[in-house]
Amino acid sequence: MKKFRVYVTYKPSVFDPQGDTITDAAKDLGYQSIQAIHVGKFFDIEVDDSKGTAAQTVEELAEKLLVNFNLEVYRYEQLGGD
Amino acid sequence: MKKFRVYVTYKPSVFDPQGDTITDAAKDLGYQSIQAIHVGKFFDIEVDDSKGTAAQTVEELAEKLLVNFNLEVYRYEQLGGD
Amino acid sequence: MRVAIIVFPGSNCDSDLHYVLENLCHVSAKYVPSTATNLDGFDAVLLPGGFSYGDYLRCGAIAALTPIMGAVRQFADSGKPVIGICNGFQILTEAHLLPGVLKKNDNLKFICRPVALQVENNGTPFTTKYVKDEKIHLPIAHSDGNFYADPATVDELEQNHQIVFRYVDQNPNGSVNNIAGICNRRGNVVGMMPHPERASEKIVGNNEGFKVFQSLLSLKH
Amino acid sequence: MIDQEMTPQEIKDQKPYLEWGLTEKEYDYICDHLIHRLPNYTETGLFAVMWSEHCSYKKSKPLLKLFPNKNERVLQGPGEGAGIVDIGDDQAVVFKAESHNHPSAVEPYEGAATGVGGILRDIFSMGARPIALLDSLHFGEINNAHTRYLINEVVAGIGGYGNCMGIPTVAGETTFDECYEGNPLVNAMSVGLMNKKDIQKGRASGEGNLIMYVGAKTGRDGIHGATFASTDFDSEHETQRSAVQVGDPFMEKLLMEACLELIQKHADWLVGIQDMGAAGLVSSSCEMASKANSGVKMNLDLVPQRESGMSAYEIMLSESQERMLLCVKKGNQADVRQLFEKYNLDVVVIGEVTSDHQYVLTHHDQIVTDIPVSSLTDDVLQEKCPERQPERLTHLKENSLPKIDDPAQTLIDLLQQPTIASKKVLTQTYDSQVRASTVAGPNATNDAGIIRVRGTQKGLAMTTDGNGRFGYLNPRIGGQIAVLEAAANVIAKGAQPLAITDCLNFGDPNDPEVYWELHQSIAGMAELCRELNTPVISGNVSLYNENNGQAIYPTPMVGMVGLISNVDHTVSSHITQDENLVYVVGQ
Ligand SMILES: Nc1ncnc2c1ncn2[C@@H]1O[C@H](COP(=O)(O)OP(=O)(O)O)[C@@H](O)[C@H]1O
Repeated sequence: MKKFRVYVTYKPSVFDPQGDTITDAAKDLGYQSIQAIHVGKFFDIEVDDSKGTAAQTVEELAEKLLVNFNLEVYRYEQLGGD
Repeated sequence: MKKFRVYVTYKPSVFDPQGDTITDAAKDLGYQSIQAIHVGKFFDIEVDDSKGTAAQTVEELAEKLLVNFNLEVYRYEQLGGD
Repeated sequence: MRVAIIVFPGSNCDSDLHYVLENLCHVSAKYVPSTATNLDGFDAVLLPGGFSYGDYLRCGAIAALTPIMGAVRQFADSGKPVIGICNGFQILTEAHLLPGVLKKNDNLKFICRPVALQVENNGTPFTTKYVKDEKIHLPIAHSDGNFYADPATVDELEQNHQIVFRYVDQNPNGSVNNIAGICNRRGNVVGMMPHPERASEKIVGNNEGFKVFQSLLSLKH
Repeated sequence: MIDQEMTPQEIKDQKPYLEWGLTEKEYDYICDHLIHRLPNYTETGLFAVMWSEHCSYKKSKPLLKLFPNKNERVLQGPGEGAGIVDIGDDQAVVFKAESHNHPSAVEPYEGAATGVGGILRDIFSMGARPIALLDSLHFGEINNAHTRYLINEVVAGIGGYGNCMGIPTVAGETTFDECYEGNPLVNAMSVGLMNKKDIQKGRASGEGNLIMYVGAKTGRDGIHGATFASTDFDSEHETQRSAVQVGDPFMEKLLMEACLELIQKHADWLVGIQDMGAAGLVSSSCEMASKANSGVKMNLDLVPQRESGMSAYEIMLSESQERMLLCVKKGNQADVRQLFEKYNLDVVVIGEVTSDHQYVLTHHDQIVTDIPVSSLTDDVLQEKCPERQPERLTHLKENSLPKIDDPAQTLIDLLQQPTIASKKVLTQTYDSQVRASTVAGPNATNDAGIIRVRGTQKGLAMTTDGNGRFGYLNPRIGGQIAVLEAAANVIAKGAQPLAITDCLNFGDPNDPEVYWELHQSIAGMAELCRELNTPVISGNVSLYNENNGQAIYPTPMVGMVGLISNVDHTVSSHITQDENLVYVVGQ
């Protein structure tokens, strides 16, 4: 079994109102030192690797399902595993 | 300026319909080797650190705004900065 | 005319479309589950609104990968009419049958209210009964209706008259160039965020959407 | 949470049941008169939850008897998932309201969302398709950041669940008053439409028939949620809470379609069906057995579980959402399994109906419960609650009409009150038009929502109304006014009032003043219901609405449905033209 984490973020060119809203909320709370907040999501994926193709599976899954390339980019890394 | 990343995930005991549905979808796509997918979010936060309290600000912000302790837990780390 | 209404797990406007077609248009409408793999014998395909797969990943993303979408692609390639409404539009973009993507509304909330639209292209199979530039009102009900595509794609859409409906007076969700509905290059695949099936009878307050279905009915076979 | 279960003797000595809401007197009564031995850990837990006010209505039941609940149209009164009223043409309307006040105070999004999920299951478990949702929300004053957070999350939760299910939210009310700060009232109502022939009941009868579990897996969500809702709500409980219930509207949509397909197309396979709501598996299974006067035996190892190592106690008390319990005719289990599997839902036989009136559970090959069904449902010790008129009412001035010097300014001040101002920012986040049958939705010009009944000329008008301030000033008249206001709203839409449902939101009933308020309010509501021939066909009681010892105003919420014979003839409530004439009718 291997564990991967896929990080998905908006492309820098795409406006993300969520990050801005949270930044504003932080300032409203009095945290003036906060300059910017950006939001992303990640997927922790546990994959059986008995065929040795786990990383490839994760990539395929990311590209077919987890990421919309109109908006988003992704990056992944392997976490600890056995 | 310092940069932090706050990772927020569901507590393990909390039902995560989103993760379950995505896991099922991956299996339906033919990726039988996928055992589980969990979804999390992260916040990249840029903080002015001229007072040296950036890490504390991030913690406070996480606890007040970014994390719902009924359901979620968080962890944070410092990313590169200047 | 035989119309297919695709039912994805979580679709919830399927029965509204069925009602409009069978009871108001008097044509045969059949529910086709997303597990089916062919659309033989149908003259038009409708992808309804709703929350397919709970909208749990991105709206329409999981539905776009269901078996039926292969058949929808073939059907569209053969030039026959396909329309996706609301979640159906999201599914068509996720399946790359239409360009772009529907982002979260810029106020980050679900919005249910009537909006003013202009019919920009009355040449699609779903808009021939409208006059070009006609101003109509239709309800919207979505949290992800904010159309986005990169600037080059948007230019192309504009140049090829692929904008079918545009918000006028006020843009409810932040969509680029006030886009409310688009079609593919060939014009036979249409996606729109507003709900014409909820505005097809006076009794529910508005029938300005009924022409979408009347346009489809007037097609020759 | 529970690694080592206490022995029956340890339970007797250490009295953990007190913390679960069972009194010493009740415990002794159970030992001496009902089971004639000491209950084990699991059994004690089952008693605690089934004997809680939330499940047993032991305190409110004597008062609820004051309500009329029958007339020529009522097909099903209180006692099932929801009440049913005949509307002619072999059709019936089904409705009920439910409170989710305490869960929403703790976790407003999920609390409100799962409240909607629960009320929808009550409707479709009767065999009806839900056609509308309504809500009644009462918050603290809006000038407080935590209140604003609660409002945003509660409203998002209601919309999040209802929108995804494809059920329009067509009416409701939202008020703000200091007394609800920290203890918001979140009441949801649903209305369903059905063919009379499809009426289902929650019963498990016929020896050898099978108990089937369908829907989401069981987790440790909301353990003791039912007793939690029944004890005073203070900040201490907030940290004790084990796991919040999380709603999955997508699963519920599948569950609804599957259950309706089963009921409408294969009723002959089915004996009974019931939602697993408060106190989950225990309350649904023992109520189904009790109503059919039968016994039931279940093997808990067969219950689909989301977490490992759950104890029998946890499995039985879990309040995981989106689950239903079916009683299926022996021989049809494979058919039922196939139907639910088509919708990708878990479906398993977990037990069967027996004839010995016992409630028997096995877990890990051991019998963990063996008690009479009736001891959980029917033998609950009734309590006589003392009551007393509150001090404040004895000193109330007869005529306390405010003096108005500048009517124009007063009007402007009134219009600025959040309770009176437009609720558009909230109601626009609800899908009010899905199902394409909404004739009147949430809109300042609509006193009630209207859904047309496709295929007929008919329409159904519906509203929720409650006003804690009236209840505070005079609970009896407050109760009358709640019914009257609902009726006026429905009538203003051209509808004949049919019947009501209610949520009785009150403070701690052990306080004699609160109990008096409850009694008076119910009496007032009952009087008006008799007057208007609108029986109470379903409802819900939410007590212990207090925050740090201070009770909320007595806030009975009335949900009313009226029948419009020709929906083309409804009128709007606003003035449509210059020079329209304004009349005042009545006194
Ligand atoms: N929480 C709510 N959910 C749904 N509809 C609501 C809610 N609050 C108010 N409404 C609707 O908004 C409209 C205006 O409500 P309100 O301002 O309370 O007016 P009224 O005093 O006439 O009932 C009504 O149609 C009502 O049904």
